[in-house]
Amino acid sequence: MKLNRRQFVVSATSALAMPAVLRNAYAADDIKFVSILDQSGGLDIYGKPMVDTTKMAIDEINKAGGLLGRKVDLKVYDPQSTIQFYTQFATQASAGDKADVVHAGITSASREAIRPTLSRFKTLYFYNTLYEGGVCDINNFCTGSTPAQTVEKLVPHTMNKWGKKVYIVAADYNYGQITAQWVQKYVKDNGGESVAVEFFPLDVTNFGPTIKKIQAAKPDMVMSALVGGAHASFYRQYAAAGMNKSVPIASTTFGVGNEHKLISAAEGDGMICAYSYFEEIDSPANADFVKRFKAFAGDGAPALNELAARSYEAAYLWAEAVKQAGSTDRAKVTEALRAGLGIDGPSGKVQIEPKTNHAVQNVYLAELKDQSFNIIEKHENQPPTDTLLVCDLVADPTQSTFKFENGLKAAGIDI
Amino acid sequence: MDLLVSIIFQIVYVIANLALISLGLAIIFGMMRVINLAHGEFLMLGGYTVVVATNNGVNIWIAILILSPLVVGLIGIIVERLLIRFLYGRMVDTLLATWGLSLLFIGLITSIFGASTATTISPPLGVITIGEYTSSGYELFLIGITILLLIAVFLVLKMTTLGLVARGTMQNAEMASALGVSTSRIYMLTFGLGAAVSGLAGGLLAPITGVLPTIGTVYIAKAFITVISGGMAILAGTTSASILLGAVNGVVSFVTGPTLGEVALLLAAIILLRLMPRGITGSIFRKSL
Amino acid sequence: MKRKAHTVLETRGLSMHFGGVHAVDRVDFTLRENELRCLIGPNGAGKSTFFKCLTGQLNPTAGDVVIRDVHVAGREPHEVASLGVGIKTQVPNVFDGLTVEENIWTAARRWHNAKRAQTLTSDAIERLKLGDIRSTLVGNLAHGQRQWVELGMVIAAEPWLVLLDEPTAGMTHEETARTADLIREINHSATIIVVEHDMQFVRSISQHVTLFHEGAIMMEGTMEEISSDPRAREVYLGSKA
Amino acid sequence: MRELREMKATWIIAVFGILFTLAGPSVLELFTIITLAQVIGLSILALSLALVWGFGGILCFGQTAFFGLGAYAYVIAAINFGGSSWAILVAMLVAAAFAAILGYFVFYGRVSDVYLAVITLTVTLILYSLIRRTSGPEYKIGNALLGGFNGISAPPLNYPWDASAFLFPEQVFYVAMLALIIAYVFCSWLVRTHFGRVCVAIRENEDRAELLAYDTRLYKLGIFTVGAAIAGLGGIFFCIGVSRVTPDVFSLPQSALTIIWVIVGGRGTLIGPILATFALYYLTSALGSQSVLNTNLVLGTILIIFVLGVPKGVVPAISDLMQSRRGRKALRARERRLQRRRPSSTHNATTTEGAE
Repeated sequence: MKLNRRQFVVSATSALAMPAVLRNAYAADDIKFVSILDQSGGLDIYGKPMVDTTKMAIDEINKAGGLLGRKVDLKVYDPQSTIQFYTQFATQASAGDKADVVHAGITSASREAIRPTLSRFKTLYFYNTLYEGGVCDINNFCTGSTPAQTVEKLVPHTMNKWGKKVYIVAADYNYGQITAQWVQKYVKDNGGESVAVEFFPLDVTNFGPTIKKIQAAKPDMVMSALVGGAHASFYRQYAAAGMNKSVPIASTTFGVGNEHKLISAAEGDGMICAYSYFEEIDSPANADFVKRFKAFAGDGAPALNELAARSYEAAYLWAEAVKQAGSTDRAKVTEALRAGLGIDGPSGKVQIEPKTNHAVQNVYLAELKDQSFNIIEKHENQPPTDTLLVCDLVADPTQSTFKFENGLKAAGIDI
Repeated sequence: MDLLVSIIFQIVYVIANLALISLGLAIIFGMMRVINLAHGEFLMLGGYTVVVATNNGVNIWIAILILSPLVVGLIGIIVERLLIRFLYGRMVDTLLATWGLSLLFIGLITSIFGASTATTISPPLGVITIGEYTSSGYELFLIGITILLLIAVFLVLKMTTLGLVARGTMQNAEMASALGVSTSRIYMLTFGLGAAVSGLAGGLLAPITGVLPTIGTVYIAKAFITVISGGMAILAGTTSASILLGAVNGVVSFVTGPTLGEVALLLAAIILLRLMPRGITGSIFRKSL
Repeated sequence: MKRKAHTVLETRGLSMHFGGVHAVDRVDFTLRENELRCLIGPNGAGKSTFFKCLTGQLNPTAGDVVIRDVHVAGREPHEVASLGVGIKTQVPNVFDGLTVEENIWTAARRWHNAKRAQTLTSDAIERLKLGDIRSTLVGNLAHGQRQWVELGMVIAAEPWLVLLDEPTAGMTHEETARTADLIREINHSATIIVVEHDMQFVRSISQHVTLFHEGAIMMEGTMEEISSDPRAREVYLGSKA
Repeated sequence: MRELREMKATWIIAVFGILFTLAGPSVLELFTIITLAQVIGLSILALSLALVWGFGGILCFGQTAFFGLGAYAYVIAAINFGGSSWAILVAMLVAAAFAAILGYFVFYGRVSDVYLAVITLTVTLILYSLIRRTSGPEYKIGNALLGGFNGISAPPLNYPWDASAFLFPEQVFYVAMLALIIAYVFCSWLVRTHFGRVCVAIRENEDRAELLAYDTRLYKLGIFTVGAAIAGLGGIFFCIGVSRVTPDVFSLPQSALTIIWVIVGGRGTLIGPILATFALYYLTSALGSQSVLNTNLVLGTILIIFVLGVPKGVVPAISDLMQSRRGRKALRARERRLQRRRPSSTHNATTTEGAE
């Protein structure tokens, strides 16, 4: 991480120089950082690690003297996997707490519920989940990876390795639908064939019929964009039918809910996934990050995935922007972020792309072995090409829409 | 041909699955007129029993077949003594109390184990081959054990004193108490039995679906619909409703995909309840168990 | 007087079977206007089942029920009642959570506007001497009082045909006597069928009695005729022994 | 006399409601006012179930079906009409029409209580499943895509028949409170009309009502339909408050919560469930702002304590308490009632069993 050393020293000395009484008096002047992430209900498998790493980031920032000489006060809300609480807590954070920044949202539904509110109350908003892409909002920084970034690398690699016939299974909602479209596009671009696309409601646990269909279709590989706890059953049942030996799986979603720890080594071995972060990335920065996290979260520390790492990095991205802007003012921080600001985090370099407010980031491919990922490829500085097709905030900074809300076709992308 | 056989196998499995997740609920509902909304969590607790036991080195078969029904059965008895027994005859109140129980269990398990739990168990028993198609041997085992479980419950209800008295109590509680039968004890044991069967089902499903604190919510609606469609008779109701709904779900899933499969199951249940408001066994097989 | 001969209720071959049990078996029954008819018989004779077929609470297996030229067999109870029939069932069948006044008002309001319903309610309360308890919840009343409330509901609706199933069950001696007076009074304006166990009570009100036995009508006649008939005596004594 | 007193209570409560509405924006913070819109929507839902269940005796487990349909119908209509005024009417009509059809099947099929609860719940779950399966671009009604799991963003309220003039949060709050107060007074009035009193009589004893020549099916259908329209109204304000409608409106937890509000507030009162909704909503959201205790753990415990300790609900429990203080007379009467009830209720139970 590239902490600005000069500023660090300045703020640290100024904090020390200040009498203790005065420092306490400044508590009301704390910088307010609000995190709204599900910690109960069905989405808590994603939300809990994200909250843990956010806490760690803020903790580190404060230990290093805070920002602009002020302490960063983290407030965490648990919307309990219901949309209505997202809206409520976003309103509370922006209009009530007068938060300087809000990091929030896991599903696109939750992001879309709070994005207008945060825009209206002029509260800076970070969304740190990998998602289907397409948000075009001057106030909203989307730091997660999008399908074009990961699928573009994952599809050719796995097709070269396994074969040209691809069977696609995806969760039946906007993310799954759009990801499936990108997969189909890249399969075609690489001279392959998508033999079938099947969508699964998020509460399906019995994949028997589909496994039989896959056996009948005889594809070379399965591409999975399944999501959530219920869908984890797919990999178990697939392995139980002996299929993981004959038709391997690649996935754009497996592992972000730490599914690789939920299924056994025998069931998961050989799967290939693509994300902008894996706990197993071999770099000093990451080794240090993982070590610090284990120390911070204690014995029950969850496995780290893109969502968790990106939540940590996004907190630093924002902190860095605040330092550069010399203020927590939304316009100034936004300007600093959009000036091509980047940090070196555990995943490598993460930089804001000003046309989309999305992140240019590294993408890694990894193969699962014994419940952990072995990195097999690294692609640096991948731009959010999908969102770039529909969004140009440099040309028109007043935009605040989710272009892919109604699918790719409605956004004018024909693939 | 191979495809047909393997599709039929799959549909039988769907049916068995439905019967397995519903039976515990059916016992408690049929015998005691208690709709147990914590049923899904009993299944979940069965799954956690297996995971915790195997992580501590217990043999997976012992964990599934002995520990999960034992632990959850005991939990059921405790719950009955501390909560349900105060609420007999107050259907809506038991509904709410068991709903509270369901939230409590989810909260408790999340607090203890976290939102997700590492498991290393995988379905034992390898793979069976039907021509070009393969299925899980464990699925075959599940079909077998569901049939055995149905027979076992039948024997308990038909042959044992507990079963006889319990059936008497469920027909007419007052007459049973007039005959000097302790209805309180019978209710306790029945609830325990229902919980144990749910626990066993949860344990059996753990290797194939995994465990999460919130997994119960996936099961409860389906189990609920199966039991109500079946009607009051525990075994005949569960079996007939599972066959009907499972077949509808299985066939439609194959033809159109999982989305409409689930919808077809629910629609079949609605039409059934319109035609037979008291469930299948309210109209036919009335005298059965 | 020619109206008196007019038939207002008739059953033809009315049968009600429960599985193999013929609770009511091919009963032909005729009731004329302004009659006060008692249906008697031992337990299980089928008179209550017959009664329930008349009120629509049971759907007869076969046969027909005609009330004032309307075929009502198999119709819903409310359709029977809509013909202007007042019904009181065996168990006190009242609205426990409502007050005495509200109970009776609900009955009267079905037929009349709010003002007239209020008048009828007050009248019924006065006639039945329920004034002291008019604002009490019926669920809090004693068994006999609940019977009175139900009678009040029947009166307040001003029916032309009244069907009563064991109106004196659970009543004290005095209450029974008052009920007898009341039934005679209702009879001035309405035709009545009473199903009853209490022979003394039947004797005190009835002109004409129908004796049920084993699901069929055994005989019809005045109370004197029936009580002097050896077969009828056997039926009753047999059942009592 | 009793009714007059009760209607007076209604007006008193309504006046309090109006005072709260007027004072709200100057007393409360802006964000509270904004979130109140969705809570008001939920309390209208609770009110509708209080009417249907508490007064009509219909244990409708799926009241959220009408709530959710109202919300979806509003959003779809508002997107297509380009304004919210007609959409509100459409939403209430859709909810009522759906209830009328469902109610026709259920009541005219003479479905018993338990099964009625289950059927309504099943219908809700079917809607939940169906709407979650509409994420593809092919699922659209007019200009509105259904959006599946992600739902649809809800157009804000506008001035009547002027689609370009959106209401400010305070104004939305006024409108929502007005709707709640009108719905409350309407329900209070309704249960005192002939229709409402017959519905209460049917709740008490359906057979007797039949024998008094009331077509009970029609009355139940009537109150069910009215309740559904009110639930639909609640759905409108809920989705405006959330700014989005998602399939969650049909979910099992939402259905159960609705019942919990009515239980906690008390059956047989209208204001109880409304207050319970506000109280429990703020409890759950307060639980979401802390991270010490697991939310489910706390909610589950509260629910169990309530069922065991205050089974009648808060409002009836308080009025009982006040009554028992009024003198021993009332207490004695209740004891007598209990003594008598026991034998007679078991008697009833056995006879109905026998009749089946």
